[in-house]
Amino acid sequence: MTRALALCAAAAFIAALPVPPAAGQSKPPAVERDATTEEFEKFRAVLEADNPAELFEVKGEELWKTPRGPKNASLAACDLGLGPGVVKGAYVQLPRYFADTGKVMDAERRIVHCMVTLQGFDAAALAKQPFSTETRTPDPVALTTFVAGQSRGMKIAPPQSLPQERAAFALGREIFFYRAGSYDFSCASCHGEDGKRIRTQQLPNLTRPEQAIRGYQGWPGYRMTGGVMHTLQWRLNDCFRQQRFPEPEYLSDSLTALLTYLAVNAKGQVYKGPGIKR
Amino acid sequence: MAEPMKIRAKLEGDVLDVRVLMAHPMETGQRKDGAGNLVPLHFIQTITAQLNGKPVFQADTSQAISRNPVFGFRLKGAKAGDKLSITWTDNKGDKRTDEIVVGAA
Amino acid sequence: MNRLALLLVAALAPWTIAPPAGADDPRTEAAATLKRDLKPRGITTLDLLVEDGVQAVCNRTDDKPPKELAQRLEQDQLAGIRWPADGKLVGDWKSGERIAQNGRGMTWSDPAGTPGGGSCYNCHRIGPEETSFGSIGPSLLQFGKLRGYGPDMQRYVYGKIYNAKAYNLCSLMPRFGHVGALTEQQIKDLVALLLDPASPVNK
Amino acid sequence: MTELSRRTALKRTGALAATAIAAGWLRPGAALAEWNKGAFESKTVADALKHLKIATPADTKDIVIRAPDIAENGAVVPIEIQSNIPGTKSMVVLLEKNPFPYAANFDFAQGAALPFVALRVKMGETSNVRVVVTTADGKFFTAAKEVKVTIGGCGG
Repeated sequence: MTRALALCAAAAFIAALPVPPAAGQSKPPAVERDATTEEFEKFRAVLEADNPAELFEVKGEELWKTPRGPKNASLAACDLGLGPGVVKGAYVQLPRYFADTGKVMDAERRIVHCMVTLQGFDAAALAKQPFSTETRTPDPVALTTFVAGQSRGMKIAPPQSLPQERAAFALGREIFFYRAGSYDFSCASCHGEDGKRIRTQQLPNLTRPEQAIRGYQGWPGYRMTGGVMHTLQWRLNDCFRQQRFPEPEYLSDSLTALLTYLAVNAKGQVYKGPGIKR
Repeated sequence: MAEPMKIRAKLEGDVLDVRVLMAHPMETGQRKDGAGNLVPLHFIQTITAQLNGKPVFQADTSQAISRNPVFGFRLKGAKAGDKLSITWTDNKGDKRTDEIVVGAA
Repeated sequence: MNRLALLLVAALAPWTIAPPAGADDPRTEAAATLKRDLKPRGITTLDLLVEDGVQAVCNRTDDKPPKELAQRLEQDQLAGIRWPADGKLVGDWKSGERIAQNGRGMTWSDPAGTPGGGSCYNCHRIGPEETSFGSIGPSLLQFGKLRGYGPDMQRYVYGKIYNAKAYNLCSLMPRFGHVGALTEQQIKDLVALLLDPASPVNK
Repeated sequence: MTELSRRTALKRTGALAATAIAAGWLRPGAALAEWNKGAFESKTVADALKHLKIATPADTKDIVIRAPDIAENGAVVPIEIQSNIPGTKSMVVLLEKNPFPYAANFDFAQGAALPFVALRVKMGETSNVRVVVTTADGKFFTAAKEVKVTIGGCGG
């Protein structure tokens, strides 16, 4: 009862407040350095130079070009936003709005859409076990890795010209800052400040371009734990788990919105993925 | 069926810097699967590299090598056009050989 | 009432009160989209997405609530702390160290009814031996040695772990006791980790 | 077919291996013996060295081990080893605190391969990475580098 009363008081009080400014707009402070982080970074170059993710790019390319599925078709006609069959440079210009589905779609979502419409795969079956295990790499994971690799060295440039694309960004930002659940966590609880760590793991401040790119190009990435390939869809899924939230549906609007927010924040940065992660 | 390796070789003078990525689970025999059962040992035991058919580098390995192994080594006296082949064999008798032709420096 | 006030009231039961007609507020939309896209799994349910009062206020003020409001709500949170009936606040620091190391609990992959850990090292430096510690929260090294071991400090530490929002409304720290993530005994053990003079934290 | 040629043949033909031996690329000896089961199944460094027939190696600064002071992930610890000892014929890598310390042996064909190797290993806990070099004239040298293995992420 006291809680409800206090809340009403709060409501009246807040009513008089101006709308707070969007977070992440202030000047960046110097990023705190520590010995552990520096040591990790010395060996990052070694790990990145020979990244087992390349094995999955090769596999994904083969899957892309091979006629498969009930319709025995390849993905040559798949439109990732730059026209049917254009893979080069498509990844850095996603997520984007697709008129044929009436939805903003991220890379993996679009690839699965192509697998369903062009090759005749069953969407529900693909969604059943979408993430890699030690013994199994789902096709969309390898395909997304291949598609991502075809944008290596290009600048992140997700379009924001259409209202649907701007709405996805706005929605993603809201979800990013939405605190709820048993631990009162939002995405920003871990990824809204500069120079923070969980244990020894550096947390990129995803509201800033130069750090958002670290998160965005890390996945698809080869995860050293387990030695498996994971995509951004998996990364967000496991973030929601750690956030003590219920599980997001694979390829859902919430995830596309978050990925749009992330991609737009990383805009202009050079994509160097697929990554290799702890 | 073993998946292809990815072999990269860069010539600097007559030294060939070789990097190879291999797709292999490198199971330690200690890991449990989803059902709680131990996954049996499964790992690469030997790797050999041949330059134009001559064995030049050889490795004996244990399950302590990371999953999807990455190795680097350097060959001397190599030149563009040389054939480099690498073969691995695992404890189950599976093997895989891949070959590349060394490009010009 | 303006938009914020409306939202705040709506936050009490966001899915039982229909949003105002024509409202395209992104926060309301965010809550509705999450409700549609997220599915219960394991011990996680959709009610977790319903903001409570503290979350609603912090969400709407970018974690910077006005002082008077924050104080009012902090008092409310403080009043909800259940103090140990036996009056003892300090348990076993060795057990506390294990709880501080343990990062499990309250996720969809955690079992129901099994107490998890405090995830303390994820964010804090605590014992001098553990070099893998996070930096989201302040260092707690030498906590008791620097701040004292007395009853007031014991009460503060117990209360802070039980409900961090009673002391700083929009703190990033979870409300471990309030949400049942840690038991009374576990919190006592964590108090000991910080406030037992014999704990390595204070060496 | 000898053990040696069987092993080097693998997917190649026996004839090729025979050529290789004739050309002097491979020399029969301990380093080229069959995959050393006894050494690989040894639970201590001392036992592994015994199986490898390596007698008390001398400490040296001429083996350069490049590995992280703290590993980002114990499942993938990158190591580079360079031997500056003339006549380096083979390198043994031991992860001292792993359940089975002997991780790998590398043989370098004299004159055809430089005594350098890059590898990635699994380390269960903080431990020395020890390298033992065997030279063509049968001498043993050793160096070690400690790698700390810590808990990395959320731990959940």
